[in-house]
Order: sequence, then structure tokens, then C-alpha cells
Amino acid sequence: MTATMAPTPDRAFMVELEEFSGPLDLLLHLIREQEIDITDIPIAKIAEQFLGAIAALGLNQAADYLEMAAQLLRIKIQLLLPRPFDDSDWEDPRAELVRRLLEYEQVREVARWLGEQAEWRSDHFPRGFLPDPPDLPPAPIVFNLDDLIKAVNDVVDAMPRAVIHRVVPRPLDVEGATRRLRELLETLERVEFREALGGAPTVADVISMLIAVLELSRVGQVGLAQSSPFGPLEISRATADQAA
Amino acid sequence: MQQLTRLLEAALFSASHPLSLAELAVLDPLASEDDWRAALAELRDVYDNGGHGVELAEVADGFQVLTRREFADAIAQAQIVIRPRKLSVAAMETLAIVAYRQPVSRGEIEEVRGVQADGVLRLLQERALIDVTGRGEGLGRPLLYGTTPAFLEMLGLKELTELPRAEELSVALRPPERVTPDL
Amino acid sequence: MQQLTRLLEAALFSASHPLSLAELAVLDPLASEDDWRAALAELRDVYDNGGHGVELAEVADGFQVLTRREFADAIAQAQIVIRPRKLSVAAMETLAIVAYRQPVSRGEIEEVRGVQADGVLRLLQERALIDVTGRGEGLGRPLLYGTTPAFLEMLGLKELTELPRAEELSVALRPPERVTPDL
Repeated sequence: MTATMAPTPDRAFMVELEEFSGPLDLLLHLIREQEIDITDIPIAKIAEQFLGAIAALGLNQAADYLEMAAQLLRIKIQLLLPRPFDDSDWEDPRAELVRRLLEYEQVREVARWLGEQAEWRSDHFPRGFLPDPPDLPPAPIVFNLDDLIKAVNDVVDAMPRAVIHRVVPRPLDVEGATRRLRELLETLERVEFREALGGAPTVADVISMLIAVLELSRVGQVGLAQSSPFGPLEISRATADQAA
Repeated sequence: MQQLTRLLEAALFSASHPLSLAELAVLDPLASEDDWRAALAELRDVYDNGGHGVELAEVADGFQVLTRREFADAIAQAQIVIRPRKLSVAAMETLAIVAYRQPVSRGEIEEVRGVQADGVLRLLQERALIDVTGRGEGLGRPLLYGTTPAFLEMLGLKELTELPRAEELSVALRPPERVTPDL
Repeated sequence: MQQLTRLLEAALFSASHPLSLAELAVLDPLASEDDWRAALAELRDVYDNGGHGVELAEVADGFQVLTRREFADAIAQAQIVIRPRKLSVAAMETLAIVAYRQPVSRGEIEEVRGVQADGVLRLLQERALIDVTGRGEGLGRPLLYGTTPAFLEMLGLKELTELPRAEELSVALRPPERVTPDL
């Protein structure tokens, strides 16, 4: 994803999409920043700013944003349609959007609270050393039918298929590695290279991930850091200044 | 310290998880719940007023001894403890929805956040913060997600009711029938 | 307690192994070895004379906080040290194959999963979830494995036929036929 958007004509918005966790987040940002009354959103203006902000998105990441853009345009058109003479039944086409925005704003508030709480917890360490209990039976094992079925399905999914020829070595899957890395960085702020590989990687997986990391780093989408020589390679989401 | 408080301290130091009053009861069948509460109070007092580096915390499932905040940075920098990774905003938002709406389907989460959720859900599940808790009624019987004890532990909470309630949030949600359900 | 002693207590508490003087030095670059020795002496004194349930022990690789011996029995009996464990992915998958393909040989399991299975099979056998139920026909008459009554009990099933989708999954788990490449 590219970082900085071209300013919209009426107002110089510098919107960095990396900062937003989705279209609702971006929309709320536009509304709150301009101190717009959320129950009376000037849809035409907001839709234009929204489209301006997402113009430079790569297509595959933009799907969620485009869906929202389409919704904004639909609401805009509905508002332009002539109302029936008796408009007591008329429902503001913006109502559903307002509800979603408020609901999302609540989620954002709770998420912030969760983040602070988790930070509190991560600053208080539990006991690190746990003595082995002497002469006790090993811990009971727990699993259920769901676990068992899931395991069967995983095995079946991972089973090698019968092949006639095995001439061509497995090709590199840089695209898959890129996707996995992006997904990981969607949840975690940084990952270790080894972690990005997942369990039991093949040589092709390692090379694919390496190429993906180097490529993403080259275009400024991820940052790389190694805290010590031969230490683990840490991949992080690119910050704005790294991307620039 | 009283003998029961000493046993309490030894037990809390040996346990791999927070100890509930029920688990403590097994340690000494002669001690009542009040005795244990008194011991907990005494231990908390010793840690707080004796200038200790640890404190007694009431967390998910019970009581636990934890290091004090002020030493976290030094200990993490010396690599004695690896701090858990911070979760992204997207992950926290998804967790928030799962926590308040559970059991909740992927579709509902995507509807609230306005973005696809499969990648985030998978990673939250890998980190054991959420889990599949059942299947919904609708089309295709979608998987339903809920939070795990590890989620509470990550937050140092005892139970879900300790999450902020809808009316405590600064954002009011209208219409009222769609307000976050009471937990 | 002095500030350094408090840091020492927090570090020893959170460390997963005994800390040597060299490791302690990293925690506070301003403290000398003598400072650390003084802190260790103070902490030992607090634990011993303040009537604590734990003590400071000097072991081979450094210093560690341990629970006092006198509480060991009570704690062991209460089993609070143990937490029920989940099977590893490898063990769960192997168990799944045994459950649906029994009686099954190690060779067949390895063919399906593509990795060696002896360690996992041994573990599952130790935990009484599977057992040897016979010998196969082929070369070397391999041991055949099946699940135990304890396995069914854990799942709350009366008999193997109650396993969900038994037919379908047992077919799906047949190892792929090896096709000799046409040369």
C-alpha cells in the first residue's frame, strides 16, 4: 500500500491509509477531523474526500474501501431522488451508515481499552521458573471430538497427492509468502523471519519468503532489523518515514 | 507472616497459573475461606508495604504474584523475560467484537469492522486468544467464535464482566436496541 | 528493601532459570558486583527473617528463589503445579489417523503424514490413548495400533462407530497410491 495521498482539491488532506484499520476508520477520521455532525453527514462532500483518499490504493487491498465508496455513492443518489409528497414514511438513507459508524466507534474505544489493559499486563511478569512436581502423574491431556476432526481434516489436507511425474521441483511461491507476511503483519507489529515461515517450511518456502521479504522491504512496505549479528531477523510494518 | 500466609506464598510461587480460592482450599483442609482471605490480605500487605519487587494481583481465575511495573523494562531489556508482542489495532478491534458479541460469526465481525476478517481471526486463533465455540444457525452453519481464558489472562482480567460496559463508553450508540449486549 | 534488592527480587522471580552475577549485571549497569552481593544478602535476609514461604538459593548456575521444603508436600498433593495439557499438533494428527484407520501400522501413518511417527506413537502409548492391537501381514509383520477405551472415554463415546463421519474419513485417510513414474 502506498502511504501518502494526493491532496483533494478543496482541502489538503494528507491521509495515510496505513494508519487506518478499514474504511469505517477512515470515514470516521474524515468526519471527526472536520467536526461534522455525525447525524447529518454531508454525503456528497465526504464521498468525494473518501474517493480521493483511496484513489491510490492497490486493487487487491482496496476491495473493502471500494465497497464503502460504492455505498456512499448509493446514499448520495438516494438523497438526490425526489421525496414522496407525504414524506412521513421517508427514511434517511444515511441512518444505517450512522448506526454502523457509531457502533464501530464503540468498538474502537473498547479496542483501545483492551490495548491499554494488555499493556498493563505485559508489564507485570508472572513467575518464570516452575519446579517439576516430583513423583506425580503427568498432566492430564485434554482434547475433544472437534480437535480430533480438525486433526483429521488437517492430515487429509496435507496429504501428498498421487503423482505420475515428479520432474519439476516445486516452484517458488513468492505471492503466497507475500500474502502470509501481510496477514501476519496485520495482526502483529513485528514478526521474526522464522515465525513468518510457519511450521515445517521447505527449502522452496524459505526462499519464497526471503524473496518476499526483500521485495517488500525494497518497496518500503516492511522494515527489517537485526538486533545482533546472526540474531533473529525482525520484520516490521513500515512506518511512514521508512516508506517515504 | 502467619503459617498459612507462608504456605500461600509458596503455593503461588509454585503454581503455573493463578490460584482460585477453591484450589487454595485443597492446600489446607483445616483453613476456611475467611482464613485464606486473611492470608491473601496479609501477603498483599507484606508485598506492598515491605518494599518488595513483586505484588499480589487478582487476575483471571484467581490470585497470582506478578512483578511490579517499574521493573518491567529492565527485566525485558536484560532479556530475562520476552515480552509478548503487541497486537495490531485490527487485531484488538476484532478481539473487542468477539469479546462483546460472542458467540459471533466471521460475517458479523466483518459487518461491524467493514473489512475482511479471515486472516486476523486465524492469527488470533493461532495465538489461542479466541476459539471456535460452535456453529451458527444460518446459511452454511457458520463457525462461531468466542474468547478463551488466555484472552482474559492477556488482559489480567478475572472474567468477561470486567470489560467496560456499554454505558461506560463515551460513544453512545443509537438506536438503543442495537446497543452492545450486557455481559 | 533497597531499590536494587527490589529489582533483584523481580528479576529472580520472573527468570526461568537461575541468574548468575554476570546476568544480574546487565539489569543495572550502574550497580557493581558488590552492590549485587549486598542486594542478594538483603533479599536472603528478608526471606529468612520475615517468615516467608520462599527462600533465596544459590545453585550451580547462580541464584534462584525456591519454595521452602516444608511446603513441598502440601503443594505436590494439591497438584496445583500441573495444568492439563493439549496434545501437540503432531500427536493429535497421529491419534486422528489411528482412530480412523485402525488397526494401522507405523509405516502407514508415516506415509499419510509424511514424517516419522515413532516418538509420537510412543507418547500416545504412554498416555494410554493407543495400544498395540496386533501384527500386520506384510514384511516384518509390523505392529498394528488402535485406540484404547480411555480414548473413547475422553471423548465421551461408547464405541468407535460413534466417531463422526467414520466411513468418509477412513477412506480419505488412505495413503495415496504410489505411482511408478513412467520412464
